[in-house]
This record gives sequence, structure tokens and C-alpha cells, in this order.
Amino acid sequence: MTDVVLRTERLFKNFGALKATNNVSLDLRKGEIHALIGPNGAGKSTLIQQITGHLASDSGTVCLMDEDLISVGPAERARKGLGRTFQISSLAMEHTVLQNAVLGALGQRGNVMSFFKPVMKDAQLVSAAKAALAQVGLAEFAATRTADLSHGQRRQLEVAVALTLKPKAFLMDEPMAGLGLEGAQQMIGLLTDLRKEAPILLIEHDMDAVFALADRISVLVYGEVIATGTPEEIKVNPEIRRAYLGDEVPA
Amino acid sequence: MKRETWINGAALAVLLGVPLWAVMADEPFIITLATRAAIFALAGVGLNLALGTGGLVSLGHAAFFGIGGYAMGILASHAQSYAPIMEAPFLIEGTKSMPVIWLVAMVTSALVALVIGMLSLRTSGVYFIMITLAFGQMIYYFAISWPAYGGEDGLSIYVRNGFPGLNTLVPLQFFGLCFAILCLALVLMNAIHKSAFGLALSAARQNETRVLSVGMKPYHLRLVAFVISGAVTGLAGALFADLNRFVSPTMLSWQMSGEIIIFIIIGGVGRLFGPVIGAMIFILLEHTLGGLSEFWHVYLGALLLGIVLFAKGGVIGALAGREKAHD
Amino acid sequence: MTTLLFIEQMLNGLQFGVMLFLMSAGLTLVFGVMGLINLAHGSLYMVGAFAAAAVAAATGSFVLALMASLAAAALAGALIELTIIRRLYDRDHLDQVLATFALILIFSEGTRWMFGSFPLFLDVPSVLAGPVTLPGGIQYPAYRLSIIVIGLVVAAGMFGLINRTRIGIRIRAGEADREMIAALGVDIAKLYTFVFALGAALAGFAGALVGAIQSVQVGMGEPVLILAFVVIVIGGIGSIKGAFVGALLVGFTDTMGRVLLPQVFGLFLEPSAAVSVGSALASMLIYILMAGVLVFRPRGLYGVA
Amino acid sequence: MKLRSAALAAAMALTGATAQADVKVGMITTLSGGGAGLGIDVRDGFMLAVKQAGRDDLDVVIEDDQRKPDIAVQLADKMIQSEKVDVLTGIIWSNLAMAVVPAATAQGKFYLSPNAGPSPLAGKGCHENYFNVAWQNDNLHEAAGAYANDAGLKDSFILAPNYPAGKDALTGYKRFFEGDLSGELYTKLGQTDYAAEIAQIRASGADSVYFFLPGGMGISFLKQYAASGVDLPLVGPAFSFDQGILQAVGDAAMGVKNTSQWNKDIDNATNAAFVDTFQAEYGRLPSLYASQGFDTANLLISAMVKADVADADAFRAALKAAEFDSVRGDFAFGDNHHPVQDIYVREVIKEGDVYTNKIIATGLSNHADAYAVDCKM
Repeated sequence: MTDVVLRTERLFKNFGALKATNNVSLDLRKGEIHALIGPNGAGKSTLIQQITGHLASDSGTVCLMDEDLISVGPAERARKGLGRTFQISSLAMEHTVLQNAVLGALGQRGNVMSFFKPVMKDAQLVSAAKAALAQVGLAEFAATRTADLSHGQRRQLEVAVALTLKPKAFLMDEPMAGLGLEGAQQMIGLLTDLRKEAPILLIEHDMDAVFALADRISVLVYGEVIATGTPEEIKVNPEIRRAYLGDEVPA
Repeated sequence: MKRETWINGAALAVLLGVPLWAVMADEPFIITLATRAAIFALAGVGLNLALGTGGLVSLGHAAFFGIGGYAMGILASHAQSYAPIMEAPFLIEGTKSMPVIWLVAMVTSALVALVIGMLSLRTSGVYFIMITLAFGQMIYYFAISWPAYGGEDGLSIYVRNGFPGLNTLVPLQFFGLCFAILCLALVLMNAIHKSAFGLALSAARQNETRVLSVGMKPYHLRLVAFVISGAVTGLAGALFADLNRFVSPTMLSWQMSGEIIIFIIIGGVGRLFGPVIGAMIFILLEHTLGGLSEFWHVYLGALLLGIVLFAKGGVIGALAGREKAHD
Repeated sequence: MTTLLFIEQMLNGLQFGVMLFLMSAGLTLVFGVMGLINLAHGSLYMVGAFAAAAVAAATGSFVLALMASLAAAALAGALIELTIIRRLYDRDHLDQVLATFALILIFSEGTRWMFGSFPLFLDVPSVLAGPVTLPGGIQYPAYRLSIIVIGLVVAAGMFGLINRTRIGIRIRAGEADREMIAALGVDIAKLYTFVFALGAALAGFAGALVGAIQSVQVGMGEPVLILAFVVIVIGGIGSIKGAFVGALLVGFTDTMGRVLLPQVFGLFLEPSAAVSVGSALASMLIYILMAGVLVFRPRGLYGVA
Repeated sequence: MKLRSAALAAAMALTGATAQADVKVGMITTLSGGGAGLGIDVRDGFMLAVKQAGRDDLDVVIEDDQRKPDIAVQLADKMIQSEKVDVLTGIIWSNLAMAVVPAATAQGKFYLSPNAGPSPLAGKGCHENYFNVAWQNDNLHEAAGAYANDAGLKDSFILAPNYPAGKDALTGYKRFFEGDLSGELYTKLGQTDYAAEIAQIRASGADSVYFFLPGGMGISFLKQYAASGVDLPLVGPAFSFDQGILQAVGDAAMGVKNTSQWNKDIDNATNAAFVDTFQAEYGRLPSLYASQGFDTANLLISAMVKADVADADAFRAALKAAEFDSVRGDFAFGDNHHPVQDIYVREVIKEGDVYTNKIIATGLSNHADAYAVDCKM
């Protein structure tokens, strides 16, 4: 199991009587895209939040490269190598696109307590940020105020910021939502290459994208993983067809 | 050059020009007013790092202003009476030297800001406003009932403290000193604003989750900002006490905290020169409206209301439009 | 301290707490529903007290004075809501703090302009003047007992209003989701005006009730305002239940602190130092309480996360 | 706000070169916000005397300090630097006086205090240019202690706010009171509810209560005390029983003994004329503060008659002589330039619909303050 990068074991989370996450154990291996699918309210975002540490787990562990991260907060986990994109864009809206990317590069480098050097003139940070922007296709928007970006561009910027962190694993919460056909195609192309840099745990509603991208798929229903397998295995699994794919609703 | 830069330059020119004119017109009181404006501006510049850049609405910054004032009052009063502050375990004597007083004022305010910040920053939003108010009130009531340094009567210093090479009793020289410190603070704040820390702090105000997700702790960023902010406001307090040659718990009152916020809002939140322009306008209003009517607070209130309701972004915002200070 | 005196002091704590609840109920309601920090709440308290004093002086009737306080404060509240406050709902807290701070200046000096600089006279009604003897022989002012009763009735009324009535349902819905309530066809602007006027009326009513045993003067609202904020922050802003618990907590802490701290310090300090240190600490005590609560529960006792 | 009582420079020129320069007075007092009533009374009393004197070489500039020490300091700077005043006066509160007076006198200006008399300025911090025309802060409390002895009170419960003037007050009372103290309490400054304190008074077994709670605090305390059913005799300084606030206290104050260096029934011609003209001019009874403002102006005018303000030594000597008709009757300065005067005991009564005071005894005769010995002038 040396190629396991990220692993959760027996994760639980209850909101009152609701079992949002129920005994979830899954892993993310080197070089793969592992998609997490399930109907609305199945607890996909809750699970991601538990892995990134934005939400405290009731019990269970989250291990990155065999290091248990369950007791540390989200900032620590990000520094350890969890790069995340959000379901609803979470960016510094008054900053420029480049500033947001530099913020990520700064987080990757570590020493934020620098008070006198102009950060936007730090060649190392700026070139890392620009490289990430170029990779997602936002190079020409570097000087744009983030609030003025389109919805899809913000998605791309989310990914770019995650890239600057040079993470060991990506966690992406619906990176293709609202992108349109062309944008989605671009993103699929991007993610296809990205898995070589670090494996991706992907939440996605767009089933075409999931089946095009994923190496493995886990199905989450009522907080529980009911199956994990290759796209082919999942496609033919009758239980899943009944529980999920049969009454699929477009997101 | 951007329009805001022109406005900033004009503000500094006016603040520097008025006292120079006053010397020629033999209106020494105008110099005192300008000094007061410069000092209030400095206090606002301090708060603006926490409030404008960091989004931390502190209604307790009078605590640091007052602590700076008392640092000056206590040191100078001991020097005046030749009584050491403490003899055991080691001797600490009072002093009338401004640089030493400033250092003590800043370090003390920073330490208190560290403690208050560590506790207060566990909360956010309205709760943060209120918990900082609570700490301010604690220190205020402590100062009133603590008899050693005058309680509510405050502490008077007979002669202004000294600065090597200057005669601080000459109004223009003391003004020059305060003005120089203000400029230094503006340069410093500008640097901080453009630094890695400034970028992260301002991002934490806009989106806390984003900052967490790139591996930074907003709590630490805010705490550092709060401490720097407290230290600068504390320095302003020491200067203010020296201007008046007097310090009292009034400097610690919650109305004082409110006034510092007012300077910032009049000028423009998060703008480097917001507090400078705000303080100048406030002093001007206080001086002119106060002469018009016994009930001048009514007009002051109406004016503030107008600024909040109709001039979003303060005076700089109204003049410079929506260009942002960030680049 | 004898048991009897201790019980009397507990009663004083309760009474002070109930008084604080009257002052803060409106403030927490307005914050809970509209998300507005209203520093001018203390001014509405003052408006109520002045209206009561003016009417009492003209008619001699305390009941009429109380009604006048309700009417005047509700009117003043509705007026500023319609002209100014409603522009602030969508603003950040900073703008709200500053705008309502400006209102304090206007109200205070406006009142001084109308009524002059000297305190006004407002006395308790003669039926309630003087003390009554409680079981156990405690002499307790009849008016203070009435304040306890009235305060508890108002508290019960507030709970009833929020939990049992149509308007309460709307208020709760408004707290939860402005758009939803608008979708339900409720005129949200009218609802807000009503809630603000109600909060103002409560403040004015408290001003009149308390003004009868305190001093009716310009500036009487500010100390009350700070106390009311301490109360609702401890309780959790927006929660009526929190305001009630917070008020009692502050009432008991402050009263017992004032009484006990000097005695506690008397155990190991010489008398004059003990009195001095004890009193100093007592005057800081409620702020220490508030900071303590917030450090452990950053959103107050009953605040929602 | 600026008032100029004097004629214009042109008028001066017409009358030819006057022997003496004009005297310019800067009055810094509290005219807005809480406590404005006191400043307004001092101002009105002062200006009444100025008007009656009818001197056109006396120029008064009045400014509002908002009861903020830093504003007071700023105004003092302005008056000294820009208005070039010779004499400052008007400050109501001790903490403001402490902020302004040392610096003003150090710059060679005269300061005449119409109200505040903090102990440092009477003792170690006394100054030859500082004259207090009202009282040293402890005086009225000392007289109350002396009166309590005379009245046969053996055991007092005493309370005051926890700030310097409050501590001075209780110290002053204790300096003269010979009985026991069943309780000594410091309340929070600005406190409005006294239920807990009154319960302690009831339980203490004292035979009398002495309290110093100025302004709204006193109103609250008196109302609550009256409703509590505790019937121990109350004694206080005049501040809580003054004309301005008595009407707000009402019946709760009836019969309470309080100490004052002035009352409207002091029997002398100056006082009778003052009470009448003040009422005629302003439509209300004069208060203690108004009487102090009136005396302050008359002291100043008496010095102007005798000396030129430009000759500081002569002017100072003229002030020190205090040869004016005080509404208090005899008035003299001690070595530390604080009054040596009689302090009376008054009782609150009702005249028609108006609550007021009448003198029932003399608490202390020819009383100076305890700090004079520390003053090296």
C-alpha cells in the first residue's frame, strides 16, 4: 500500500440525529482521480470538509502519507499538503487574480510574517503564481479584480490557487459546476494532466465528466460508502443503479 | 499617478502648511490644533491596520491610547519628583526623554494588545466589538479607582518632555516631531500593506476560509495586526499626553474609542490616508462648530450621519471614486 | 452577613437583573431580527423617561406617564427607523455603530435643547411609595417589588409574542431568512418598522419605570446602553432567553460583587485598602464576567453559531 | 460660544488713554452634555457681576469644555496663545482643573477657581497665581463631620464614588467626625442603583448616613433611600441639594441636612441684591454655583480697581486682599490662596412649590483647609 497518498478510516460525523458521515473509509492513490458521487445531501461536501479539517470529525482518522492529521486544524492540513477547491468559490474578491495566486504561493512557502518587502515584487512568488495561472488559462486576467471574473473563471482560479500550494493531494468540490460545455472540456483536460502531479479526490455531479476522468469511483449514500470500484464496475453494479443512478437528477 | 495619491499629498501639504502659516500669522494655537490633528491621525493610522485592513472593529482602542498616555504620565511624574518607580528587585527610574517614553508606551500597549487580542480574537463580528469594549471599560474603571496616579483627576506634567536636539516647548518644533512620526507611521503602514503579511491579513478579512485553505492561520495574522495596531495607537497616546502635558482616564473612555473610529470612517476605511484626512476634518469641525452654538453636537451628529449614509468610502472615497487602495 | 441580609441582597440582584432585562430586551430583539447594532437604544430609553416626566408633571398621573413613555419612544423609534435606520440594515456593523452613535449626539443635545440642562422630576406613584414587609421581616421598597413583577410580566409577554403569535412567527421567520419571509407575502419593511418601534417602546418604558427611582437627565442612556450590551452579549445576541439569563447573571454578579468583594479583601488587607481594592474590582466585575463568557463561549450563552 | 462684554477698541480710543490695560478673562466651563447645568450657573453668576460692574475694560471670552480634560487643555492653550488672556476661570470639575491649572499658572496667568478645589492645588502644588474662590474640596465634608458631632451622632455609615474627589470627601468627613464608622463604601462612578448599599446601611446599625454622590448619582440615591423605609438621618454636602437638582429629587430630600458656604438666606445686602437680580435676570433662583461665579467676578473686579493686571505682583496682592463684598459675608484668603470662611448647615425645606434650603446652624467658623501647611509659597 505504499502508493496510498490520502486515507480516511472509519470517519463519523453526526448533526443531531442525522448521520452525515457514517463510517467512511476510503483512500486516494498516487496518480489517480478518485471520484466521489452520490445524490444531493449524501454528505459529500461534509466529508471533504472533514478531510480538510474545516469541520471537526466525531471520530475516525485522516492520514496523509501515513501521517495522522485528525488532531490538527485546516491551516495545518493545507501546509501538510492538502490542496482544496470549493463548491462555492472562496476567494479574496477585492484582490486581483494574481494576488490570490500569490497568496497561495505564499502559503506554500510558509513565512507570512514578512512586513517590509513588497510581496508583489517577490520574483519567486510571482513567477510561481503566474505559472499556475497560465496552467489554468488565466494568464491574461492576472491584473483583473477577482470580483470582476466570470463564474467559470473563478473556478479556474480556485484550481490555480490550489496548484500554487504544490499539494500532495487535491480535494476538489464540484470544479465543473456552472462552467458550460467549453469550460468543462477545458477543466477536464486540465485535471487529466493534473493527476500526475498529485492525485485528486473529486466530487462532481456531471456524470459524463466523472466517467471520463475517474480511475476509481466511490458512491456515497446517506453518509455511507456503498461501493468503490472502477467506472466499469460501478456502471454495472445493480445496487448502485437502483440506489442512485436510476433516479439521477442533474445538478 | 492615481487621484488618491494626489489627495493624499494634498492632505499632508495642508497639515504641514497650516502650522507654517500659523507661525507667520502669529496664531500659535493653530499649531496646537494641527498637532492635535496629527496625533489623532496617528492613533487612527494605528487602528486602521486592525479595522481597515484586518476588518477588526475594535471599540476598545482607547485602552491603548490611554496606556500610551499613562506610560508618559507615570514615567514623567516620577522623573519630575525624583522618585524611582520601583527599587526592588531592580531600580527603575522615571524619565523625561521622549524616545524612552515612546518605547515604553509602545511596548506596554503591544503587550496589553497581545493579551486582549489573544482572548478577543476567539470571537468575531459584533461579539468582537463588544468584547473589546468590555476590556476597554475594565481598564477605564481600573484607572479611575486606582489612586496611585491620580485616579479620575489624572496626572499633570509641568514641563513637556524632551527630545535630543529640539526644544519641544516651541509649538512648531513639537508639531514637527509629531508630523515626522506620523509620516514614518504612514510609510510603515504602506509597507505593511504591500507586504506578504498585508496581503494575507487583507485576504483574511475578505475570506477567512481561503486563508485557512492555503495553510495560514487568520488568528495569528489578526493577532499580529492587533498588536502592531495597539502599539501605534499607544505611541499616539504618549504624544497626546505630552501635547496636553496631562493624562487622565478620559483617554481610556469608550467615547474616545468611538472618536478614533470616526476619524477613520470620515476619511475612508482601509485607505492609507483615511485617518489623516478624517482627523483633520474632525478637528476643523470641532473647532468651527463649537463656536457656532452651544448645541453643536446636533450638527456634528447630523454631519456624521450624512457621511455614513451618503458618502460610502468616506471623504477619500467620495473624491477618488472607487479606485481601491490595493494594487 | 446575616441570612436575612443575604436574602435581601439576592432580591436586590434579582431586581437589578429584571431592570436590566427591561433595558436590553428591545436591543436584542432589534439585533436578532434586523441584524442591527443600535447604539441609540439608550437615547430611546432617555426619550421615554423625559416623556414620562413631562406628562407626570402636567397631569400628576403615573399611569398616564408610563403610557406617554411607551408612545413617545415608539414614535421616536418608528420615525428614525423610517428615515435612517432602514438604510443601515444592509450595511456592515461599522456603519451601523457610527450612524447610531451620531443619533446619540442628536438625541442628547436635542433633548437638552427642549428640556434644559437640569434633571427633571419623576417620582414613584404614592401607592407604591415606601417599603412593605416581606415574610421573614425584610423591609423592601414596594416600587422595586413592582418592577420585579412588571419585568417578569414583560418577559413572559415577550416569550409569548415570539413563540405564540402570528407576528412572532413572522419575526422568527425574518430572523431565519429575509427572502423566505418576503416570499411568503409579508411586507418586510412594515414588519421591521414594527419590530424597531416595539424595541424602542420597551426601551422607553424601561426608562420611565427606572427613571422614577433614578435621575431623569440628559446622558442617562449611555451607561444603560453599555450595560444592556453587556447583558445581550453574555446571553447571545438576538436571543430573548439569553437576554433574560444574561440580565439576571449581570444583576446578581454586580450586586453581590459590590457587597462581597470589599468584605473578601477585608480578610487579608487592611480595611481602607480592602474597601478601595474591593470596590475597584467590583466596578470591573461585569466586564470580567462578559470577557470570561465570550472567551469560553464566543457567541454568548444562547447565541447560535 | 463667545461673549464679549466690553466695548470696542474704538470706544476706548475716544475716552483717551486709560491708565490701565484691559483685563481679558478666559472662561472655560461645561456648557454642553451631562453636567452642563453647573457650568451654566457659574457663567450666569459671573456675567451678572460683570454686567453690574459695567466696566468696559473687562473682556470675557467663554468656551465650552464638554467636561473633557483634553478639550479644556486645548481651550486653555487657545486662550493663552491666541486670545492672550490675563486671567482664566470657570472650570467646574477637579480633574479638568488638574489638567489646566498647573500649566496655566506656570505660564504666568492668573487662575480663579469658581468651583473645583482639588487637594494637590491647595497643598504641595499650590501656586501664587492660583486663587480658589469656592472651597477646597474637603471643606464641606469637614463641616459635615463637625456638624455630626454637634448633632450628637455617634455612628455613621459613609459612602462616596470610587474616585479621588470621593476619597477626599470621606477623608474630610472622618477628619472631623469623632464617632464610630459602621460602614465605609465606595460605589462605582456613575452608578445609578443603590439597593445593595441601602440594604447594607439598614443592616449596619449606624445612627446616621453621610454621603457624597454628586449629580445624578445623588438624585438616584435620595429617591431610593426615601423609598427604602430606612429612616436614619442623612447628611451630605450641598452638591446634592442644590437649587438645580432639588426639584428633581422632590420630597425625598425634605429635611435632609447639608453643608454649604452659601445659601440664599445669608443675611447681608450683597446677597439679597444678588438673589433678586439673578432671579430677575434669568428667571430662576440662583444656585451655589451661581453664587461662586458671582463672587469670582467680583473678586476680579475688586483687584482691577486697585491694580493693573500688567503688574502681576500688584495685581496678585490685590486679589489676595480680597476686598470685595461677598455674598457669603466675610471672605478672606488663607496663605495658600484658598478661602477661610464659615461653612453652614442647611436643611431642605419647601417654599410654596419650590424646594430650597434654609440655614439652621454654622458647621465650622473661619475654616481653612488641612493642606495649607504643605503649601510653600
